[in-house]
Amino acid sequence: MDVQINAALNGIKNLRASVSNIFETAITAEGTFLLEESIACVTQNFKETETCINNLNAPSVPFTLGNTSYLNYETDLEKQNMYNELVNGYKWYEKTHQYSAIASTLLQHNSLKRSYFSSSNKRRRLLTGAHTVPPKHVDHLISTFNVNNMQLKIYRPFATNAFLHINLSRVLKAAIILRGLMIEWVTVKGFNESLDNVDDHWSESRYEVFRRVQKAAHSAMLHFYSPTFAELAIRSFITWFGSYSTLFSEPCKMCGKHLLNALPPTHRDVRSLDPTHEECRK
Amino acid sequence: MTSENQPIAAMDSLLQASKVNIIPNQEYLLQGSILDVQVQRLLHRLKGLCDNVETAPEQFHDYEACFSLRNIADEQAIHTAPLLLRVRRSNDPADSHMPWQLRYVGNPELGDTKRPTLVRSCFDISCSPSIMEFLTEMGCRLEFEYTVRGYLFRKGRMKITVSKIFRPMNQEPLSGSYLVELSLLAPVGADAVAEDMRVFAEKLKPLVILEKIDHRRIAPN
Amino acid sequence: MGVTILVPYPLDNKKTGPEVVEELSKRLLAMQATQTGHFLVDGDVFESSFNKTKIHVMHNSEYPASVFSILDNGQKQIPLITDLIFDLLMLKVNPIYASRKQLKIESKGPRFELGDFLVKLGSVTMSQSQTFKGLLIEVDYRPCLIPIICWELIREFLQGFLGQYSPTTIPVYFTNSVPNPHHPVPYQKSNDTYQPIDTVQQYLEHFNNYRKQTIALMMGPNK
Amino acid sequence: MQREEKQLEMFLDNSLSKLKDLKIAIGQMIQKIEFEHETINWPTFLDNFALISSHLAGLSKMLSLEYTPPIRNLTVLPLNLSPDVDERLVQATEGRLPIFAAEIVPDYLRTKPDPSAENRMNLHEAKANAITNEAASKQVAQFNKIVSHVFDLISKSRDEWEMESLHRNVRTETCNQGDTQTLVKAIALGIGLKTNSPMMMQQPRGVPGQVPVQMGSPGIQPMQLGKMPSSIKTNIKSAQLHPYR
Repeated sequence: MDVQINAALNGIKNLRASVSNIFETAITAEGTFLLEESIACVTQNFKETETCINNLNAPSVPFTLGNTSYLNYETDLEKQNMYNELVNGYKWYEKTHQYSAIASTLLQHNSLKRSYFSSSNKRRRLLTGAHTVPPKHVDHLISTFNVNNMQLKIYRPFATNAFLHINLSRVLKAAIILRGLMIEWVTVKGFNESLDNVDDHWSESRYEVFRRVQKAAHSAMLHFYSPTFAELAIRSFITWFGSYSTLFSEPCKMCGKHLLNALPPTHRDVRSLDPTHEECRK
Repeated sequence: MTSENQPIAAMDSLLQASKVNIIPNQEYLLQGSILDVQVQRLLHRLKGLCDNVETAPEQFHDYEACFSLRNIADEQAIHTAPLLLRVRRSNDPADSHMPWQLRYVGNPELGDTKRPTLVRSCFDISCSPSIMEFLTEMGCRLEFEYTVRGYLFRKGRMKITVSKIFRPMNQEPLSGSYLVELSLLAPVGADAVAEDMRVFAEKLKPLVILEKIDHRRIAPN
Repeated sequence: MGVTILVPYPLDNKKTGPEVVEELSKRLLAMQATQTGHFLVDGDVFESSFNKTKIHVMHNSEYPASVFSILDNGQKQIPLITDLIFDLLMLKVNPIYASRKQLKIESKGPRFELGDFLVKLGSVTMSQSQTFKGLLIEVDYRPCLIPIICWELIREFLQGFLGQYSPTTIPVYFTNSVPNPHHPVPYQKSNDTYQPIDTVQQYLEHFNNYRKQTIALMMGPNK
Repeated sequence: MQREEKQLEMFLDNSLSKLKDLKIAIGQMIQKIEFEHETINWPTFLDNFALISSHLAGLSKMLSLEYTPPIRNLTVLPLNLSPDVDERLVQATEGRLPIFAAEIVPDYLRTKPDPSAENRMNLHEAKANAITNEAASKQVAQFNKIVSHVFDLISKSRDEWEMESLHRNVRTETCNQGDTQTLVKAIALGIGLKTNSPMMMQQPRGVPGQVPVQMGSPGIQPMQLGKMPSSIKTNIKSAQLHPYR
C-alpha cells in the first residue's frame, strides 16, 4: 500500500518536472524538435502516473486517527496547533525507533561490548556484572590500592557510583568515574586545573600533554577491561596509571629523548610500563 | 614581525584609567552606632531593606591592624600627619584562602558641607599574607589593632556593616554598642550615590542615626 | 602557569639585539610555533629616603591584574602580590619611597606558543632612554608545576632551539636554599610548587645584574 | 362622601411624594454599592441607611395617623392583563415593568405576605408566646451577661493597646552618641585600643595617630603590643620621643 502511494507520488513529481520542462524549452524556443521530444516525455509520464493511480485502491476502512480525531472538535485557536506538534512528535518517535533498531543490530556485532547485554537470555541476568557491585565493596577494594606517589579519594556526587580522584605526585590529577567496579570514564587534568566541579569531569584539559594522556588512559581502560575479573582490571589499570608519575622526568625508551613534537612521552606500555612517545612505539 | 597589540606598561594603563575616572577610589561614608540590646531590631530591619535576602545577615570576623608610615628623614615631616595603612584579614579559618586586604584611606575632602556623606579617597587592595612583614620592613609602625565581628549587608552598591569592635589582647568589647557603617566605593565624580545613601540612612532612623563624622574633629582634646 | 626558566642570551658583537630576536623567531616559527602577541615585564625601583631598603615593583603582562612587589632590605627579600591599584599607593608614599626612574627596566618582545610550551623573546631596555641591555629568553612549560621534575625536559627544549647557548644546569635561583618558615630544614625552590612570583623573582635577579653592570660602567671612568 | 374622597386624594399625594423620596434614597444607596463598593466606608454607608430608615419611619407614621383614611378598606383590581408590552406602563414604572401579565400580578398587588413567609412568622410568634415571662427575663439576663463579658474583654484589650502605644511613644534609647564617638575614634585613630590607661585620654591635642610609642624597632611584631603592660609603655613614651631620632 505504502509502496503504491509512493510510486504514484513519484509519478506525479516526474510529470510536473516534465511539464515545466516543456515551458522552459518553449521560452528558449530552440526549434520544434526539442519541444516534440518534451511533449512525448510528458505523455509517457502521464501514462505512467495513470497506471500508478489505477493500481491504487481506495482504502476500505477510513483511517482511524485514534484520540487525535478529537482534536477536530477543538475550538481554541491556540490548541489547534497541537495537531502539527503531534505529527512532529510522532515522526520523531518513529525515527528514534528506527535508529535504535539499527543501533541495536550494530551493538550485537560489536566485540568491544563491555557489559552483558542480552534481551533474550533471562538466565544471564542473574550473573552479577562488574557494574553492580555494592558501594561498600568498592570502597574496600580501593582502600587496598597502594601505589607510590598516588593519593586516592572517593566521592559520590551521584548516589552510588563512585568518582575516584587521583593525585599523582604533583604531576597530574585524574578522575576515574566508576560504575560499580567498571571504569566508565577517565579524565586527566593538570595539577593546577580544577576538578572540584562535576562539570570539570567532562571538559578536556587545557594542556595538550594531558589530553594525550587521557586518550592513552581510555585505550588502556578498554585494554584492561575484563567482564569476569573486574577487580583485577581496575587494579592493573591503577598500577599502569601510576607509571605516569614520571611523565615529565623520564625520557622515551625508544628514542631516548624527552621531547617529540614538544610533547613528553605520553604513552606507557601496558605490560612493561615503559614510557614512549606515541609516534615511537611502532 | 607584527607590532600590533603591543602590551602597554601596567602603570601607563592604570594612570589612563584613573584619568578617565573609572577606578573606584572614593569612599562615601556614614557612621553611627546602636546599643547591643537593640541590635536585633536593626538587623531585622536591614534584612528587610537589603538585597542579599537569602544569605543575610552575612557574618564576618576580621582582624585589622593599622600601620603608620612617617617620613623620618625630613625633620619638617615629623609634624605632619603620617600615612595610615590598614591591613585586614578574616579570622575565620574557612576564609584562609582569601586574600588579605590592604587599605589606604585619605583625609575627608574639605568643603563638603553640602554633601550628605563624608567623602574621602580610598584604595582597597587585595594582597598576599606577606603584607604584614612587608609593611614592617618598609618602616611602617603598628599603631593599633583590633578585631571586629559583625554582620554585612548589601544594598545595590552600598555596603552596610553592623559590627562590634574588640580589643585584641583580651577580646573585650570596646563599648556597649555596635558600630554601624554605611559605605560605598565609587570613582571620582559619582556624587549622585551620596544622595542614595542619605535616603537609605533616613530609613534607619530613629533606630540608628547615621552621620558624617570628620575624624579630625573628634581627635582627643 | 607552569615552570618558567629564564635564560639570558649572550650577544656577541656580530649581531644586534633585533637581529637575534628575528633569527630566533624564525627558528621558532620553523618549529611550528605560533606567535600569540607580545609580552612585557617591567620593574620599577623605589628607594627609601632613610635607609637602604628598596622596593621593586614589577608587572608581568601574563598576569595583567597583579602587581608583584619585592622588598629588599639587604638581608632578605619579601615578596608581595597585590591588585593593580597598589601602583597608585606607591605614588602616595612618594616622598618616603622615591621612584628611581633611571633604574626602570623592561623586557618586551614577541610571545610564542608551541604545544604546551610558551616562549618569550624579551629585549631588555633600561630607563627612559630605552637603552638596549640584552636578551632574556623565557620558556614556560605550562603543564608542570615542580621545577625539578621537568628541568631535563625544559633543558632539552632549550637545547633544541638555542643550541650552544642553552644552559646545562638549572638556574641558581632554584638551587639556592631558602629558609623554611614551617620547618627547620631549608628547602630548595626546585622542589617546591612553582608560583607566578618565582617568574618575577627570576626577572628581578637578571634586571639587578643589568643595573649593576650599568652602574659599574658609569662609575668605571670616574675611577 | 366628597370630603372623604378629597382626604384620600390628599393622602395619596402625600404618600406618593414620600415614596418617591424613599425610592430616590434607595436608588442612591444602590448606586453607592454598585460604583463605590471599593472605596465606601462604614460611616457614609450607615448615613445612607439611616436616610432610608427615616423615610420608612415617616411613611409608617403617616399611615398610623388617625385621620388617615382607612386604605385597608379599599381594593385594587387588575382590570386589564395582557402579555404584550404596555408602553404606558413602561413609562409609569420608569422601565421596570414592561408587561402587566398574569404571572406577575400576584407579586405586585399582594397586600399580605407570601403564605410560606406568613407561616414561618406565625411559627415564630407562637414560639415567642410559648415561653413564660420568667424564662424570657432569664434569657435576657443571660444574654446581657454574655454581652457585658465580651464588652469587658474588648475594652480590656483596647486599654492594653493604648498603654502599649503610649509606651511606644516614649522612645526607648536605641543609640548612644557617646558610643558612636568612641567607636569611630577607635577605628579611625586607635583611641582606646592602644591602652586601657586613662592617661592616654589626657594627651595634649596633637597629630592624630602619633600618640603611643612602642619600644624597639619599627619591625615589632603585632602580637607583642598586646602583651605589653600599659604602664611600661607610657613610661617609655616619656623617656624616648621617637625610635628614629
